[in-house]
Amino acid sequence: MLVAGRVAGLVSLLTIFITMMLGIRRAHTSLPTIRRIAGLEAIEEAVGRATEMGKPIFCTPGWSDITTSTAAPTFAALDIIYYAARLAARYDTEMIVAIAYPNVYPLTEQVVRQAYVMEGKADRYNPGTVVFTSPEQYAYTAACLGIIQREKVAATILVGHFASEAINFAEASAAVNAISISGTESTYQLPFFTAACDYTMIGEELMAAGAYISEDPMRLGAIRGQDYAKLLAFLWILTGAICSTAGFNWFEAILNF
Amino acid sequence: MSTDVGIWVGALMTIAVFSYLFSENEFYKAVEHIYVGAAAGYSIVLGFSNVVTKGWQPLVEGRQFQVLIPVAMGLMLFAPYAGTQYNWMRRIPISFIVGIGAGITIRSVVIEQFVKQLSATILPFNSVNNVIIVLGTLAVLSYFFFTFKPSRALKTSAEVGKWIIMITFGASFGNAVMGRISLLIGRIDFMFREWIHLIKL
Amino acid sequence: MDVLMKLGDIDKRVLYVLLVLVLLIPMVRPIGIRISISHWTTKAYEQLSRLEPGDTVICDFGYNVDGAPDVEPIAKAIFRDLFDRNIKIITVSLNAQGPMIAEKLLLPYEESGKVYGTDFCNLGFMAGGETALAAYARDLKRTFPRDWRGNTTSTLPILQGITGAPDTKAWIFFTDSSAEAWVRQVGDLDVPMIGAVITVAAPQAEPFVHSGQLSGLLTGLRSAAEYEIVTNRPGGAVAAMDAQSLGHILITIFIVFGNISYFVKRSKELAGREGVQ
Amino acid sequence: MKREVPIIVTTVAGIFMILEYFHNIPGLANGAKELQNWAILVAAFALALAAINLAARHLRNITARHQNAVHSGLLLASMFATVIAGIFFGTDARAFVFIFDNIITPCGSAFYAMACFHLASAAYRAFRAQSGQAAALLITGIIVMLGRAPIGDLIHPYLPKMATWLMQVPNLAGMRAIMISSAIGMIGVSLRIITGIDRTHLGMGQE
Repeated sequence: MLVAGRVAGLVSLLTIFITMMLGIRRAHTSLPTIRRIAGLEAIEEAVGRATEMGKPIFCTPGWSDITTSTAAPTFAALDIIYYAARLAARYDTEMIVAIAYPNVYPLTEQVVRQAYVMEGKADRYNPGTVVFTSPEQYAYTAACLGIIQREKVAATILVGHFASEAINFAEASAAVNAISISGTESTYQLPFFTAACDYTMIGEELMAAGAYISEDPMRLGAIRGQDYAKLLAFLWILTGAICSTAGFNWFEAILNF
Repeated sequence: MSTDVGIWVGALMTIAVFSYLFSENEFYKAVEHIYVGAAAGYSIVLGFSNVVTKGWQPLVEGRQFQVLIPVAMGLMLFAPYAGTQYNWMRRIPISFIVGIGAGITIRSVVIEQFVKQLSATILPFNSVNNVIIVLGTLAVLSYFFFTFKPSRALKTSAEVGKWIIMITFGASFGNAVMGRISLLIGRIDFMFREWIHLIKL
Repeated sequence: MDVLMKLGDIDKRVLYVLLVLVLLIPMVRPIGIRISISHWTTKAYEQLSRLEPGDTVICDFGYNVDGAPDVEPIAKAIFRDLFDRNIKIITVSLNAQGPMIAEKLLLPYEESGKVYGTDFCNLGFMAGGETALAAYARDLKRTFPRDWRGNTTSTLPILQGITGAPDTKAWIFFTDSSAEAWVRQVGDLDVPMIGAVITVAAPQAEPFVHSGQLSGLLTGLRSAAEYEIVTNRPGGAVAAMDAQSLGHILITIFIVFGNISYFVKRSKELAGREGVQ
Repeated sequence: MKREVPIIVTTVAGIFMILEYFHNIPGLANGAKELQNWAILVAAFALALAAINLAARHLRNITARHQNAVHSGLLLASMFATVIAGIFFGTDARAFVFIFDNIITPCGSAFYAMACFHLASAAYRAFRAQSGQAAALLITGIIVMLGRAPIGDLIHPYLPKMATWLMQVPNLAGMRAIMISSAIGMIGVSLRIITGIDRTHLGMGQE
């Protein structure tokens, strides 16, 4: 009944599901510790600097909708923005969050408002904090560049999915001498972020950072579960390569089922 | 110089956009808004024609009444415009697109981007390149372990992984320069060949 | 030393103007630097040269006008090659701008005698992204009940006997983003797949070439130039290669300038600090 | 009800697509095609949604006499001109083709080409060999950049070979590991959405 050639895929899918559920279950009794992520630690420094300078911080959860395959980095970005918003609320620092897609707007507003509530400063929340720009790439880019330049922001937090606008944002941040913290899963933008920003979270690091901040057992547990799956893949490749050197191709053959 | 009105419009628009490199100005802002409007209008036109060919025609000409379900879901997307109390209606079509999209994506991600990649990495250690590919992949993979206790072996492996990631990014950077220059060549070709006929070859 | 430090302080607008000049001059007066053929292009060309007259291929137009200068030259070179060899082309698009782009590239061939519906057709655009891709790869006519010009697709002669991708001889996609979606949705269907991607996406597509999921990979203007050469029809992409070379040299020089100034400044700062101690 | 229905829809749709792919049950394949076509139709509606949101926002700018009202007016005018040309006169009408060829094409490619200038200035300003790893990025970048341009052969015949090797060996290893790792991540998120554990896409948070 199963389609030939896809059995290994189905088994892998189930394995990843089981490891993830194991991770989540374990997280309800003990939360996993996530290794240090430099970009995340820098956020406090960035907000602190903005407070000293009396200038705002700029955040954007990237150029992506939540109904596509790039939804995951957007959600991770929202967690990071929540964290930055709590710090901003705590230190009474102004914050501007630019949004590209209509679906992301209400979520972000909810997240930022919640951050102010959690800091006991609900009355300080300014409804103009979260700005909707446009899902059109260049309109979104132009709007963000405009905010960075006009407000002379002290820090930029560029997290989520980005396309060619990444380099423009990194350049604009440098032009106003802002501390820039970036993070994306988009492999072609990462070289620019890595070179042009002060701190960069690479690929899955962004998701792990998001989970870490959320302190949500489900997400943290899922990160641990995914680590189990990665470990299995790691061991499979290693053992497979050793066996294949010795002339046994079982590990490769099983994957073709 | 070209005598074609269209080319002139295109050339002036290009100049307006590039003028942003020197400073933001009214000419740039005007062109940006015209462009965004036209691009959005364009997507409405194409969306409309899809709705006609996949919704209206099957329904009216083909009498396929099951099409009413997705049409109803499509209309629910606009429910919030009737009042915020209808916001929840939008969740149904969104959850449908997300469900189908997630299903279609992961069922093939697991095969094409997981199983087949594992299989292609299982290489015998019989050449320097193979050794680098296998061990390099493993080192980078270990960089993405987040919750394991940082033993010495893991730290070393992750550090090697970081180096390989940097080389990978270097390759991406080289290609990015190349691609971006091609894009600029395209614009220069338009301006100096089609507009002012300086490039003759 | 001051001169070396100043190398890092050149105004970026000077850089912009230089960049335009460096690209423009070789386009006006070409140098003619020889272009070697990479193994990527050779592999893709070998795959396409196996096609026989009368075979049908699908060309998916997954790029927008903004990425066109890098990707379109490949599409042009491949169209010229395939139409000359009487291979039939079906164009499809999941990008709203795709069908207009395809229509423009097809027009010259229609004017020179290729027949719409028999030698080629343009199925137009379908919303839904990857979902639409998965759907049309398995059933073209059901996903596209009408083509771009409003014909009912089931009546088009070129589509007779074709249900999905496996009924065609090759699947070529042109994209200004990554190859992943195509590999995901068409990868396990029985059809050779050639990816023509924007140069930036080349490194990311490398694992698919190594594993054989892609039968060929063409990347940007450089691959277009190589393809023009292997098919003996040098055109626009070949002409642009001199500019490409000089552009790379200019950027390299500026990176080197930036670094020299950085190291001179740093060594001065270090020396200064030692002096204070 | 308002909470459960969307979750059930996601779960049923997602699991159906997965089952269909891995099993050879004749009826399933046909059902999956139908569902995909439904999703395409809903997506076509959604395409207009973003544009309508945009129009609504700019309309508000005009009625509120916002400082950008003139720009908003331009945006709406060009949007309506395009819609009228495309819907009432057809996509092959001269006006529609003119807008595509002479507004959308030059602006789109000019905006994108602007990234080339930013890239050049970022390369000049930011690409510093500050550490060993930054140097690795920089040197690989330069080798690939020069090696892939025709001039690479003239500089040194070995340069293109090195560029190719860097692309095919270390880059392959790095990209493959990133791909495997992100595949696991993507599957994890999607499975959580399909099983209803994660509901953030519906704006409900998880429970």
